[in-house]
Amino acid sequence: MSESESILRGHFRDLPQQRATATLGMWIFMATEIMFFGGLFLTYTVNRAAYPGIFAEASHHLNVVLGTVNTAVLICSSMTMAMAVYCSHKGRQKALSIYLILTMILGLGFLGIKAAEWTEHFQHHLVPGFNFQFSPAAAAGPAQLYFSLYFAMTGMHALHMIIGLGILTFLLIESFRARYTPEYNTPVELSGIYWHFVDIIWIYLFPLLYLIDIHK
Amino acid sequence: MQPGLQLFPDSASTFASSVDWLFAYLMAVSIFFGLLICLGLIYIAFRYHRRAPDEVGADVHSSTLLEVGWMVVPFLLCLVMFFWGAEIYIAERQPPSQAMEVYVVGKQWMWKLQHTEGRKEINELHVPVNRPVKLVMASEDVIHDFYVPAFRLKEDVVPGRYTTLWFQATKTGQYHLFCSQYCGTNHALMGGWVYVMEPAAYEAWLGGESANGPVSLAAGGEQLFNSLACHTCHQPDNKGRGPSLMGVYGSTVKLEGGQTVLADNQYIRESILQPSAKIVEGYQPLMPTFQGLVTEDQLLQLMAYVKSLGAPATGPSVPATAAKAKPAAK
Amino acid sequence: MSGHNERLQEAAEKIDDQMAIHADEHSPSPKAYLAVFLTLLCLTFLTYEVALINLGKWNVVVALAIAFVKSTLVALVFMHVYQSSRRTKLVVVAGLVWLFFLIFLTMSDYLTRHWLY
Amino acid sequence: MSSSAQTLALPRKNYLNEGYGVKSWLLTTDHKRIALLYLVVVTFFFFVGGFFAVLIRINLLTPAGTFVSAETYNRLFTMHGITMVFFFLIPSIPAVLGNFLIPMMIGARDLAFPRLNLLSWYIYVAGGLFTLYSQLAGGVDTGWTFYTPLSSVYANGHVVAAALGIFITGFSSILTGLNFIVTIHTMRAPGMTWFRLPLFVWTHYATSVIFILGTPVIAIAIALVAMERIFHIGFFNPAWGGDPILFQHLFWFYSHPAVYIMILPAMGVVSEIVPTFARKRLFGYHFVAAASFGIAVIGFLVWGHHMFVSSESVYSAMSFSFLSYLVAIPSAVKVFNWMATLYKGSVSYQTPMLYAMGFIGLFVIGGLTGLFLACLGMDVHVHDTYFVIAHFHYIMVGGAVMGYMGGLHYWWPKISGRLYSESLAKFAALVLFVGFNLTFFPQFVLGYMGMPRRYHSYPPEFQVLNVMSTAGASILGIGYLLPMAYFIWSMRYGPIAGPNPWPATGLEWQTSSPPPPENFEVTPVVTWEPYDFSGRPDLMAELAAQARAERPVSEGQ
Repeated sequence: MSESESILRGHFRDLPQQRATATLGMWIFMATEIMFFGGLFLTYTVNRAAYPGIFAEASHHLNVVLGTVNTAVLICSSMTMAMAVYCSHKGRQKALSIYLILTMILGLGFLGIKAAEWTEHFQHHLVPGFNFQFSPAAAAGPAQLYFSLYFAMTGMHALHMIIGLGILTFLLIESFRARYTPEYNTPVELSGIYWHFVDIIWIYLFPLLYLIDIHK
Repeated sequence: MQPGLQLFPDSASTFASSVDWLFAYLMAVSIFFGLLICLGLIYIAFRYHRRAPDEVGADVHSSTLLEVGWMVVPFLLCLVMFFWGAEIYIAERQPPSQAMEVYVVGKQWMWKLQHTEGRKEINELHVPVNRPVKLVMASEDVIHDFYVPAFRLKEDVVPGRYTTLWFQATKTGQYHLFCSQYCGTNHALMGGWVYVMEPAAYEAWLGGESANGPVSLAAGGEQLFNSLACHTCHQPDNKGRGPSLMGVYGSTVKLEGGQTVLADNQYIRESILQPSAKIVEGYQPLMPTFQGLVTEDQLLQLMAYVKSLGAPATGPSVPATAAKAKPAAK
Repeated sequence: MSGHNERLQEAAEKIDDQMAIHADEHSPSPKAYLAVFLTLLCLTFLTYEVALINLGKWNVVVALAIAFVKSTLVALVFMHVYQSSRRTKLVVVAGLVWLFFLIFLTMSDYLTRHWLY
Repeated sequence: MSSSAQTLALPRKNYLNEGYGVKSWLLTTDHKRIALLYLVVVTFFFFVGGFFAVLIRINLLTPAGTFVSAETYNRLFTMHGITMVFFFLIPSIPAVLGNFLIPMMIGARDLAFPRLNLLSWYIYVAGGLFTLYSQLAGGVDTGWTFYTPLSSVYANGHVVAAALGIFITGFSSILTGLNFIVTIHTMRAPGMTWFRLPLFVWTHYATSVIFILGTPVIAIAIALVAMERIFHIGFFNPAWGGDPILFQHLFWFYSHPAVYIMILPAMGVVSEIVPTFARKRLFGYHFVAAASFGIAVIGFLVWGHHMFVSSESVYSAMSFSFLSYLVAIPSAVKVFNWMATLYKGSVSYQTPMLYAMGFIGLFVIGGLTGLFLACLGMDVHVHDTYFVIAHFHYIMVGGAVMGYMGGLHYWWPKISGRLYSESLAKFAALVLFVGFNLTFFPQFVLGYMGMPRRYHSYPPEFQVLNVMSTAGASILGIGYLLPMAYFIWSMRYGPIAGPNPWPATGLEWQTSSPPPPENFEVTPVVTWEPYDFSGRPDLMAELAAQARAERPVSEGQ
């Protein structure tokens, strides 16, 4: 039972099989994640169709500039993550560590900006369940619904970011130990898939929550 | 109800017999295939029982023709079920325009019913025989379901919207009324009886217990309209801060932003509870919400009143339902 | 009949046995990453600018179309889907198709409530 | 029957005697041991759920329903539903039999992710503990369907704890499904091509698709209910702006396919048992395999038939009704192919075969009554009545549980290395079959009469049928206790089974019983078609040997 010692786990024939297995597992998990967020997107769609006017009104309370900046930050982090994966394939240990650190900084930056936005909503009494206030008062119900969905979706996304940062920390420690080589870099590759997936979710959250009604 | 073992429910509406015929068809198909398979299994059990310990089966293991056959034949039989069932379902969703309306409110754990003439009842519904009746139903709390087995009809009563159910009773008598959507502790007690009466008896019943007769629903709504001060803004001559409600019911309303909406029950309801959701063109979103300030009963009264403004000459229900049959702006 | 089976088998094997993925050998170059990265940034700016213009109901469509392009780029290049086996592509497509089932069939209820009363 | 001379002792090295301590079980990554861990917990929940069912049936003996209060009754049927659906039926066949058999059937040493497999058991147990807590703390009275706004606003019970339990258990299902799909793709032995896979593997693949694509949706729906309940934000409560029907869409998007999670693996079991006991290749192998996928995919497109009377649009109801009828096609394909497999077979009626035949008969009744419920005009009458209860018990108990029992009897010699008492097992199968039909057939009649489901008390004219149902349930209860007893007995005292007692063709029978920790001494190479007896000289020789051994004694069956 010395599984953790060698790269090849006992129940696999060879490394390509092990690699293909891990990759397929990750992608199937991504399909699960699509459906997980899909439920939220559906809830959003149905309610927006029910209250288009109030949802537009409520979305005006978001800070579009911060949202746009955050989108750019996340795209940058995807770029650095992609480079980290590239460096792990090429066996560039030091560059790998640097790109991982950059990705983490950008990820933290995203969360920081997000936290600032949330704080602002809190000060403006826009957090459902915590003394929610909205004018016109007649629209408070659906507006609260909009913000519930906003917090549920961005919160779920942020949770994924935090998990991603945990994974990146693990990768960083392992990369300091020079564990990743051109022969064995599946963990980096798979973490990259996860990180990019979180990016993709935001690519949809950003227009849906911030943008589509700002012209109104 | 007859004592002892009853195995088939009463049939007391126009739908009951059509549903029973459909049931007969479904039973025929089911019994045929059920017997085919069970008798087939029994036949095989005797015919192909293993006779020697080293015996193996014959090497027959595929036939595309057979496969296609037993895909196509059941499917065709199913298509008949689909169209037949859909035909009945669509008929059940299309109340005739001359149907008399009864307003139903479900709440944990009772049914409150109001007739347009004003008579109210609880857990009981009196209707005349051989006359189409349309129920407009709302819930004050959770989802309920208005179910009359003898009519073969049910429909959920969903909070936040109106659902409808219509029937034409064919036999006088007393029939079970159940709540068939689980609604909490006393779900099983939320039921009563539907009394199907001769028209004359029904008219007499409508006159009610009080000597001068009950106040009609629309009149009750008008009182409410004034006491809630709706009339200060919604003036009949369009000079108030809100749009006039004359002739609104059943019409197509233009909204801010260019969209239109059909002024049906659901729209009236939303305009009272979520006034800022849809703003009529040319008006400001000034109206406060009445969410929590009016009960479902009162909402139905207000609706009856608005409806009565729709076509004062011909009586409440006719033009409204006619307009509703048309598809709304999507 | 046996020929038919063999063909079926072959087709199934094809889907499966392209499993020897050597993503490392064909993974995109930093240049490709940079190009995609810059495109993504431009699209982000574009979607913001377009949102300021009133296009009526088309605002949603344009915003989602841009988001779709962006996410496709991320998936194909950053996530290496473009170089991946057909099996991986199948998984991605399955996820999207099921998302479509969920949203399409649910909305087909909401959007047709007034078709027949 | 075939403890034939050569193997009278259990193999010296097997997965059961690999280690004895608690740690060797709780920290194992061996799929076979994890399967047994599941077996223990699943059985526990089965009897918990069964206990609730007994109380429900006792209460319904009299129209007034005075055995328990209305409040208690509602909690009983809710917890019966939650326990049986989420903690017994969904994990039963996949997590116990699937876990044990899939690697062996495809010639692998283990599942692709053994540690993930163990983790999913722990997640399952953690979810179960939350639900048990909610039950011990007083229960939930929302119905297992958690319809809003009843569950999110009005109900009194421990909704959040129960919801959390289901949410957590969902991840266990997802990980199991993920593990199965990856294993089937990448871990197959040389020569084990797609169309040589046993159908048990095909059906588990299809089931896993539902696990990974459906479960996340109910997880999010249940999480939203919990949030609505805790923070009073209106996703689903119309008084707060939400939409109660949306919850039903999200819930049934998973919970309808979940029915296929239960029935598909059972179909897989039957597809194994039938060829083995008919000694004949499965008829229409490709069609049966494709039908599994057909059911899994179409199963995702039909959820709206649970909402025909919940103010769904007419157009939507019609499309869901039509799509529901499409499920009839792959179901018919399965049933007719099993029949065709038995035709001209050499059929022997040992216990697993009895269960398989019971499955076919009961599934046919369940499936045919499903046609009534997919039919719009008909469903309006029987929706939410005992007709529905009877229908889904025919599918879930008559189908899924019969399949599970059949599978346990079929693979018990492989799992334990020992045989159970055949006559006792046949008797138990008969008791179950009779008890089941007596319990649930009257409920079809009750349903058409109009008795709504979830009723604590009912009009007196329904009493006779309800008493019949309760009588049947008491027989059914005994029927379930019997196998429990003789399985435990056989673990110690049962005759040694040998590697391939029936005999059967699958790879899992090519290794010793119980199997060694690594499943196979040498990685097998597959050169034969599935379920083929006549093309297998080794099996034919075994049959001949058995025949020689038995002929002089002439043992009657």
